[in-house]
Amino acid sequence: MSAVTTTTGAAFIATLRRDLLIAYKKKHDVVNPFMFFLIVATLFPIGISPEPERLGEIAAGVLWIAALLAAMLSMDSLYRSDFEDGSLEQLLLSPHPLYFMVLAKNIAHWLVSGLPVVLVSPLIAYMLNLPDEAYLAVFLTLLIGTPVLSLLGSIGVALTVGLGSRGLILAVITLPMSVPVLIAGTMAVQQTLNGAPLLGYLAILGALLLGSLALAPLASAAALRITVN
Amino acid sequence: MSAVTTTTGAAFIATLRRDLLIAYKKKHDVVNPFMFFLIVATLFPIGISPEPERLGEIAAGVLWIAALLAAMLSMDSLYRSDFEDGSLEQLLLSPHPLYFMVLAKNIAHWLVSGLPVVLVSPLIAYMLNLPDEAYLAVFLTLLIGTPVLSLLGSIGVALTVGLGSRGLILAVITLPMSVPVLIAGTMAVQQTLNGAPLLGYLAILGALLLGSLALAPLASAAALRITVN
Amino acid sequence: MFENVQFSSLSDFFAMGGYAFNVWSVYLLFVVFFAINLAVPVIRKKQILREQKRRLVLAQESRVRRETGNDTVL
Amino acid sequence: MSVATTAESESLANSKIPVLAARDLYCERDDRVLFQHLNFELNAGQVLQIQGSNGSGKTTLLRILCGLNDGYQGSIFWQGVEVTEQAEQFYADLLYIGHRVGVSKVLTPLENLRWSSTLQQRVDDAVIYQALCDVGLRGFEESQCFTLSAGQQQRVSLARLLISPARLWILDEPFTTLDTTGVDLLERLLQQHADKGGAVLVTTHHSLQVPDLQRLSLG
Amino acid sequence: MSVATTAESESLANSKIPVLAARDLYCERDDRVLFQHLNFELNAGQVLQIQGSNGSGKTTLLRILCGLNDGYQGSIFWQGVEVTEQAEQFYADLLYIGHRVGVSKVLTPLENLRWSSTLQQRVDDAVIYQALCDVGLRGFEESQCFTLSAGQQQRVSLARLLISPARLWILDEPFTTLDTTGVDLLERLLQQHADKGGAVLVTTHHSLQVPDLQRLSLG
Amino acid sequence: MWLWFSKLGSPKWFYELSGKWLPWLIAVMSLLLIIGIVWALLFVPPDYQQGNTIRIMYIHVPFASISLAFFPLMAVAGTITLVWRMKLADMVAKTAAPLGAWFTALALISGSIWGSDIWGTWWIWDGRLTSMLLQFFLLIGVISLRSALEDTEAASKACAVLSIVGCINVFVIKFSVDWWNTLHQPAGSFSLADDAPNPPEVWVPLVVMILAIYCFFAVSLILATRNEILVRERRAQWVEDLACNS
Ligand code: HEM
Ligand SMILES: Nc1ncnc2c1ncn2[C@@H]1O[C@H](COP(=O)(O)OP(=O)(O)OP(=O)(O)O)[C@@H](O)[C@H]1O
Ligand SMILES: Nc1ncnc2c1ncn2[C@@H]1O[C@H](COP(=O)(O)OP(=O)(O)OP(=O)(O)O)[C@@H](O)[C@H]1O
Ligand SMILES: [Mg+2]
Ligand SMILES: [Mg+2]
Repeated sequence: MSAVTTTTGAAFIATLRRDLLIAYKKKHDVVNPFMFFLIVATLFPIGISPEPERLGEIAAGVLWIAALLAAMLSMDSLYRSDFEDGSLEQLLLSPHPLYFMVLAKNIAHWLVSGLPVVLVSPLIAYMLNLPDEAYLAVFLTLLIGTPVLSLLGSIGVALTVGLGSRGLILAVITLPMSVPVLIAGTMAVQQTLNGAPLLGYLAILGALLLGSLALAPLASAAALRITVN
Repeated sequence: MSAVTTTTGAAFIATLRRDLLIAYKKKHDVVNPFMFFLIVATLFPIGISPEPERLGEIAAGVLWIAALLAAMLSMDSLYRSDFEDGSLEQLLLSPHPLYFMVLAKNIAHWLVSGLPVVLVSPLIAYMLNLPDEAYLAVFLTLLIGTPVLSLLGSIGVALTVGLGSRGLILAVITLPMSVPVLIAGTMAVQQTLNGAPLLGYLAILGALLLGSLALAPLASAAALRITVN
Repeated sequence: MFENVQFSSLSDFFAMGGYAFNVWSVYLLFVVFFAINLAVPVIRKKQILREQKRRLVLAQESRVRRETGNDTVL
Repeated sequence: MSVATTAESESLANSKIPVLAARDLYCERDDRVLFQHLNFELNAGQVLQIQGSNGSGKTTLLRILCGLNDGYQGSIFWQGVEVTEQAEQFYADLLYIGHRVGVSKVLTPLENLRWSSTLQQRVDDAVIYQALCDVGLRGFEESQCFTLSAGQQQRVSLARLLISPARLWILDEPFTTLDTTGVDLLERLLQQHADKGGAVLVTTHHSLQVPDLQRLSLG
Repeated sequence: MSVATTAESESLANSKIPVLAARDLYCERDDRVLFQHLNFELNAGQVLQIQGSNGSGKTTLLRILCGLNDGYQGSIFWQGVEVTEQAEQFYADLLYIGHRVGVSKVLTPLENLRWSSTLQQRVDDAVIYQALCDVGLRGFEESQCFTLSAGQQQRVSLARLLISPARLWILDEPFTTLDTTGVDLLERLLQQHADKGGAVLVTTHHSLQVPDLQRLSLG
Repeated sequence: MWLWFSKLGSPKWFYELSGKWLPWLIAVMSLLLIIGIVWALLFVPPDYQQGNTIRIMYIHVPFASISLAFFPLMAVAGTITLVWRMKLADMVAKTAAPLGAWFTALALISGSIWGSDIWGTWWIWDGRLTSMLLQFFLLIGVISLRSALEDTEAASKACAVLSIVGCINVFVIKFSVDWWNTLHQPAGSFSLADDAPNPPEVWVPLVVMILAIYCFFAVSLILATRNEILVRERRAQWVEDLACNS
């Protein structure tokens, strides 16, 4: 009677599938991040100015800020229900490295809540009258930048997982952390508008992505071990 | 052995005090909304433009949007812990009209999370280089407007109280509803900058406040009866 | 009646006075939406009834099994 | 599936009218009928235990009786009058403790009880201290409830039984997580309440040691 | 406060080395010492019940043993070696069910068990169906868990006992909300597991009907 | 009594009645649609400013005007659900929300295709457009709430409350947004009363199309509601019989 455990790969896939399955059952988890993104973007013409020229000036920043907020807020659902029903404890007690389990959950989460935001961004960009030259820059920087936001957010969530209502505290912890991503993203767009090549900025964002892929799940895993305590 | 119940007034006060006490113990519930407000306001100089003139143009809108988001997000904590520990059921089973109990909770919540945002707004206004003439308008419109946001948000929270992670769905439900408040607020600021009298707009906001004071707790109460089911 | 037709030829009609893309895309969108909106409920109804039938058959089978006592309940 | 109880309590004048009565209750969830034609009467001085296997609908029934769940048909009478017609009196005389006990985790037991008593009838702090002591929480009066163990939190809610003026208690599995002294204590409380002319409706899988226990089986 | 068990199970070769052993555990919370100098050994084939009044530290002890809580001093040995040195093997052989049972509410029992089994050892759906049937959830395999009653959710977690390959079970109050047939079932499962050479650590306030039961009292 | 009525009587009655009426409704719809579309595409004279893009109006305006009916419809259905607990009303409300989102989306898309020529841009932040967009968001909110709440009973009542609140809000939003910024065609520029600027050969086909789209709306709603009835009443004897005989 000795336990033959599954490989870490199988557990990784099982966890990824499970989280995608849960998202599939709670469809609103998929729809809401990008609805939120749309709605927040709508607030700016209303709150600031509906004139196309003025909108165009702020469009890139608004897109990035809205994406940032959507990413932060969607994080809330990352470990919450698992914590509440005890699945998170089971994950901590599994014989596999927590790093991979956390990574699987992060990937599932970005696929479900980050990717739709990126995909819908050109539409909002049009509505906000973003200059034509900036489209590609906005889209690509968001594509590379939002996973970084998710990975960073995951640390914040892991740190606050036991708290009842953490929407705000999460934002307060992780928004400052994500400022570098925001800067890299909006600078890239600004500079491409001024004619600079996009690739350099994308490389910076890519480096941020690789770094956070390697390190953020470690930090999240450590944080989870502490907070589930 | 017949039950002599307390008056509704006493129950109202007790509920108000209880919620303030809880907020006092969970200090982060008080600090976070205005930290969030501060941080979001800071994102704009970073994401859009740090130049004072351009900031000044968008400052009023940014302040209002940040306040709106802070109000929405802080709502998350309104009934959550009460639902989870069963206090909400006890409130539903009290012999007093739910309208007043809900009102007490809303007032406590605004005092704790809305008022600090209003009070700190002149500071952010300064940082965003808001034109001097607009200070009073921004402050007063926020003072009358944020309670409306809280009352509207309360309906959204009451509708989603059983959900694990509801930050986003809450925003999706309530942000569109709060657009009129945003419009009244930012129009008021804009028009005072153009020299129009502030009072007319304040009257509109005041009417919105009275209307929502009378009706929103009714809707929240009805929603709570449904979702606690 | 046909003298009121606004187009002199078929290709004129398709060209829509230079607005072909706009006009035809709206009408195409409408037709697609129209067709989907009628087709989907009809297909869905068939599907619902099929599932319902399958469920009834299954329920019947399990009732039979329980009555014949082949059920293992610990 | 129905029980008509006849035992009567002498301590009350109006004991002829049952405190709580249900007529022909029907409830289904997810298309499974949980109960139908359910009738029962609960008189002053009685303890009624609702029995049934897991998933038989005990919790659902209690929540229906309290008015927390309205997915049912049939009528519920409080002292002979339909509950919906006199909700205020009914709630002034009802004490419900469900799976979620209604104890705020950040507040202390003292603060929790202060608030919940004010909803029905305000009592002095001294009474609350005494009640907490009686349920074995002496020394924990001022600790925040999240630092208490599962059983201790349950005990905070039991203290409400000691200070509430309510005549009708509706308790959903109040024995879970209680240790043996806790179980004895609660049984004694139920007994005393019945002796004073109160009425108790309780679900539990544990075999209750209360004299004159009435039983109602579901499912 | 300490118990040294001597009974041995014959079914295993390595039964001389205790499956789980604790040496000189010490834990305090909020400046109250919950336990000190706590020693015990759990051999293959044994069921050890942890007893103690509410708040005596049972849950805390179990979480410490599992590695979910590290606010303690002392050492814990798994088959003679410190747990921290061979976490992976330990976790491959551990099954913990706490107050929160680890059953996702949106998933169905089937989906829940599929995932939790894959974390240790994947099993066929047929096995899962059989396990669910055995714990009395036939017909609920494909209902989302939030529609199940408290006891039924508990039963989903019990089904894990049937499909997990783990030798050490650590169960925190697994009897709460179970009805009498559920209690019988669980007792039988504990018994069978011990007979097969497994080891069980369980807290409960209920008096366990398991032969050869070892007891450890806290507080 | 009401409860009994709503539980047993209503859905079946509606299912049978609508089954009888549907063919007629579909016939009327098809007739109106064929007349309307042929008329709009072939016979309407091009506008002196807009040219042939005027033909887009015959799709846009009916969709835009019917989109505004959804929230009042859902609010009425919601009130009935809350007050009389009529299951049927909730089924209508449930199917109306996604349908409303689609109709609104089509109004938005057809409008913006129209606008791409007339205004030279696909989107502007005009009052009408913005309020339409916000109404779309509110509808998504209702749909989202329904999918989020797992319990059908609770979901239907919660959505009823949200629809009633939302209905009030749609008016407040519409008012405030129009007040904020309006460029779009003023309401009533094609109204029947004020026919001076528009000759009948322009507005008569519009009326035909509006009626046709209303019929289309009714047909879609009824079809979807019938399916919803089949799903929710699947344990009822008559549905089982229907399934067995299918
Ligand atoms: C995305 C873009 C658009 C949206 C969301 C939109 C929305 C609406 C709405 C809500 C109505 C009200 C229907 C009613 O009250 O019965 C309407 C009507 C109308 N729209 Fe648009 N519209 C858009 C673009 C346009 C454009 C580009 C034009 C043409 C210049 C246009 C022309 C009209 C006309 C003529 C009416 C009928 C007005 C009346 O008789 O009341 N719309 N549209
Ligand atoms: N988060 C915490 N912070 C501080 N003290 C705590 C915390 N959790 C538990 N305690 C204290 O630890 C003690 C033991 O708690 P524990 O939950 O282990 O008890 P238990 O034996 O499981 O009791 P029960 O039978 O009620 O479940 C309690 O007295 C409690 O006050
Ligand atoms: N939200 C829900 N949606 C659908 N069905 C539900 C829901 N909650 C409970 N049920 C069903 O109602 C039945 C009764 O549940 P209830 O919680 O009343 O049982 P119980 O008798 O209290 O059981 P236990 O002893 O396990 O607490 C269960 O079979 C369950 O499947
Ligand atoms: Mg129960
Ligand atoms: Mg415990």
